[in-house]
Amino acid sequence: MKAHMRAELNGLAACKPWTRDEIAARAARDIPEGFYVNLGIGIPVLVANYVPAEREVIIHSENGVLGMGPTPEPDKINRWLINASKKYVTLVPGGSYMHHADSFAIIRGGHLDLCVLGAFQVAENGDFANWLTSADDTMPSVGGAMDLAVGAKQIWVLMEHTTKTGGSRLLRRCTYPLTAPGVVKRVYTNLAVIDVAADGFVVRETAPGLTFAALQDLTAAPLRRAN
Amino acid sequence: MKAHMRAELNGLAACKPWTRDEIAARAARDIPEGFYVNLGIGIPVLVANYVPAEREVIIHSENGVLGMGPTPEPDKINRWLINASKKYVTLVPGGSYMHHADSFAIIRGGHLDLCVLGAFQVAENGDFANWLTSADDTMPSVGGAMDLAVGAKQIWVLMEHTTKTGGSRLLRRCTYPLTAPGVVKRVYTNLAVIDVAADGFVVRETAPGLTFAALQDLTAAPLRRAN
Amino acid sequence: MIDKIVQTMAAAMAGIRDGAVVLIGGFGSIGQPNALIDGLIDQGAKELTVVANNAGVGHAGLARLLEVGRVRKIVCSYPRTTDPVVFERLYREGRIELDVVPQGTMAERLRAAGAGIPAFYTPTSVGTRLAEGKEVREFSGRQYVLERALFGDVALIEAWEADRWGNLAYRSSARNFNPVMAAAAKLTIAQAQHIVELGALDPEKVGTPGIFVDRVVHVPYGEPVVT
Amino acid sequence: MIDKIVQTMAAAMAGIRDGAVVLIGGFGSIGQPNALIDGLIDQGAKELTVVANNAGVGHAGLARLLEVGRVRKIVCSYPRTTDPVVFERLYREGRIELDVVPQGTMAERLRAAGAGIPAFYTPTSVGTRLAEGKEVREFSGRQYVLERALFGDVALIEAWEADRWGNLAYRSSARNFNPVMAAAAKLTIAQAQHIVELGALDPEKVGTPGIFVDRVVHVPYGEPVVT
Repeated sequence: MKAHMRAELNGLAACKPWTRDEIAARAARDIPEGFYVNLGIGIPVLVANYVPAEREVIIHSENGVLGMGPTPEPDKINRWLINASKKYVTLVPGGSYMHHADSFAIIRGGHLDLCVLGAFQVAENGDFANWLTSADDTMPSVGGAMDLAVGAKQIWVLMEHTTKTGGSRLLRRCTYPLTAPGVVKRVYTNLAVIDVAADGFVVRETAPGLTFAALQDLTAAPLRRAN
Repeated sequence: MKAHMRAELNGLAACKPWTRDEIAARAARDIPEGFYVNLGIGIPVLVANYVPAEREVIIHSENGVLGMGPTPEPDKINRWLINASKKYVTLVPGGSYMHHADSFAIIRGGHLDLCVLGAFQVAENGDFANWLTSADDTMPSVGGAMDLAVGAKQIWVLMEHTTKTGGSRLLRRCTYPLTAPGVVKRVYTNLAVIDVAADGFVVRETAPGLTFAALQDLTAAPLRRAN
Repeated sequence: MIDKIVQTMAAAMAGIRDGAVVLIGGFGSIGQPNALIDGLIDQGAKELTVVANNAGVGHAGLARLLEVGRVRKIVCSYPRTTDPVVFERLYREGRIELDVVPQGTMAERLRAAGAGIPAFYTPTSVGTRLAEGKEVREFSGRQYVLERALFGDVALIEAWEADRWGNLAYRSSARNFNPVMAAAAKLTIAQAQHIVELGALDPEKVGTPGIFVDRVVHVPYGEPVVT
Repeated sequence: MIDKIVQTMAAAMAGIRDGAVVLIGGFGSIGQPNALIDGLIDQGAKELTVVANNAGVGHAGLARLLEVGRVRKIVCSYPRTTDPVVFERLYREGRIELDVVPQGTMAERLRAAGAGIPAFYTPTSVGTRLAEGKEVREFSGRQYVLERALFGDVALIEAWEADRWGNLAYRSSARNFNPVMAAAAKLTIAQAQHIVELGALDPEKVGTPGIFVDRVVHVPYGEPVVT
């Protein structure tokens, strides 16, 4: 029996891992009013559903939408308005449209306060990988991830803590091809909220019932407790 | 008595040099329908007045106007609409506005069919000078001339043939600092229409009553007759 | 009178050669000129290099162009789609070449082509495998890769409204790559849902001025279908 | 609630430091934020580097900023105006430094700063004295000079309409340098003739999305005067 599976049995018996929606909600809580934010495909897009209604956060979609609103009612769909995941969305009052070069000028030019992305792997040096799972992927699809990764003022990653087979997605060094080196600031997983500090991973919060030791057992890089 | 002054007396006695408006009208005649054209400060801006009404030529102004129309009636001025010479103009139906980077993308990107500029000097190799009259000008003002000179598909120069003191503005080589090397295709002066060919100046037309010999006398570079 | 509106698809496609670089607008199926793609299939040009954000979904539109064997190489940011069956098979069989470009770099390379900028530096992809073999240079302590302008021989564009001068207005997020591609090609062909009178478009919201457009085809197909 | 509208000029100017690089919009007096320039004079920052297309006319606006001795250096394309008396005197007396930049290069350098592009190549100025000392490089057989992004610490912008998120709409040719400057500065301050409700601006014709704007001042001064 592998270490991570033992840990799962020991540490996770009493643990309630956060659901995908709870991960998104947990991240949403940390976004200040007035932030301009881009939300990637996967768990990140769910964040939009959890920003408190009274808090104004402006969501950017790289396909040329600034001020993206929630999914429309079926009878109110604007069929020319989709997000980066190619789902129908709405435009909030104060929103605007732009072409792709202007949209990526916003991204690359450092104007987004935050980008929330999914990932396969995050390393303790802030490197992350979210576009290729191995060197011989038949469908290498990078999209806007590399631009977002180097352009936004802050990068958060939202992902499951472990792979389907129980391997840690938090590592000393990424083994998959990088999306960008040294950019991730914080990771929200189903098990913990973890900062990426100059000297590695710092645990800020764990899922209910999860001990620090159990979390460490499930993580292939050293963790520190936040002060 | 200097050569050019003798020539003036000999050759110009019977000559009717073209006026500034006639130079502009002569150039306007040569602009085909559908051309996108930028008109510089000086004689060039007058060209707009002489394009036949039934011929659609689209005029660009580098301050972000595509489809510039004539001077407005005094009671119909839009005070937010000026041209590059900072004069009130109009927008024709089909015209549009853009910001400066987009406007110079049109210029630099080779989308203008023609740019008509004024100049101090044009050389037989196509070099021209239109921004500094000497090395120690106190007010070096380049504006958009260098961008236009290298960006438009064709550059025509409209200018007086000689300086106020009678010196030729058509030269073997420019003595003033260049605006751009090797770009001028044709020159319209008060005395002649001259092509700048691979092997130098070729006279296509002279002002009424002006002989080729008299024109050559007033020009400090060799001229050839068009075939 | 300038009239860029053509009455037949054959007239729209005239002159597209084998081996051409064809820029195809759209983000997924929104803003994608499917009627023009079908026209290109009928026209018959082959050995094409296609530049588009995606590599086709199902068996229609761009996927069909691939399926009938006209595309030698595709330059895109995100070949993975809901149903990339055609591209996937061709790619696995080694019958199509793939050049994956980060989305923002693709947009900026197209914009550069239209703006007369032959090359520029960008932070995107530094330290990743997509920067391998590229020139890396430091400015103010940060590293950047050199990227070249991406020109098209032809651009196929979709717009919401067009007039006879080729001015285009877009709708919501259907703008995406269309304006930068329109400016980046030697021959730009647009399909538009609505043809309007000259002067009917608001000059403040022309998304692509007619200077970038050569031919317009009226294709009132109604609502797009997200695929 | 996000509210970028400030009630006093002092609040608008807070934090501008001595030595700042100040980008000032406008082409001549159209689109020039004269109220903000006066506010900057009252605020008192000195040793400024000003980036603007012109160098002031008469004794008001930008000319006054120069006249009261706050400007160490001006970066512009066209210092020559109908009445450049202030600049001319300071320049002749060696009390102001002048950096003349081709208009399109200036626009593109500002656009690059906003778009995260540290440097790019342009054909403009090759073979002229404005390219002296600059890196020249050949692409596809043509020569280009390397130009660097032009960043501002502060941008002073004029718009026609603004909302509380800082979205701006421009009017006719008053757009000019304002959008690229708004994106190129760390702190962007806009004056607007009209403040409108959030959602009142047409999302298809927002000239500057609020992400580029930090503060908005309502300055309903009426019609501009061409100088």
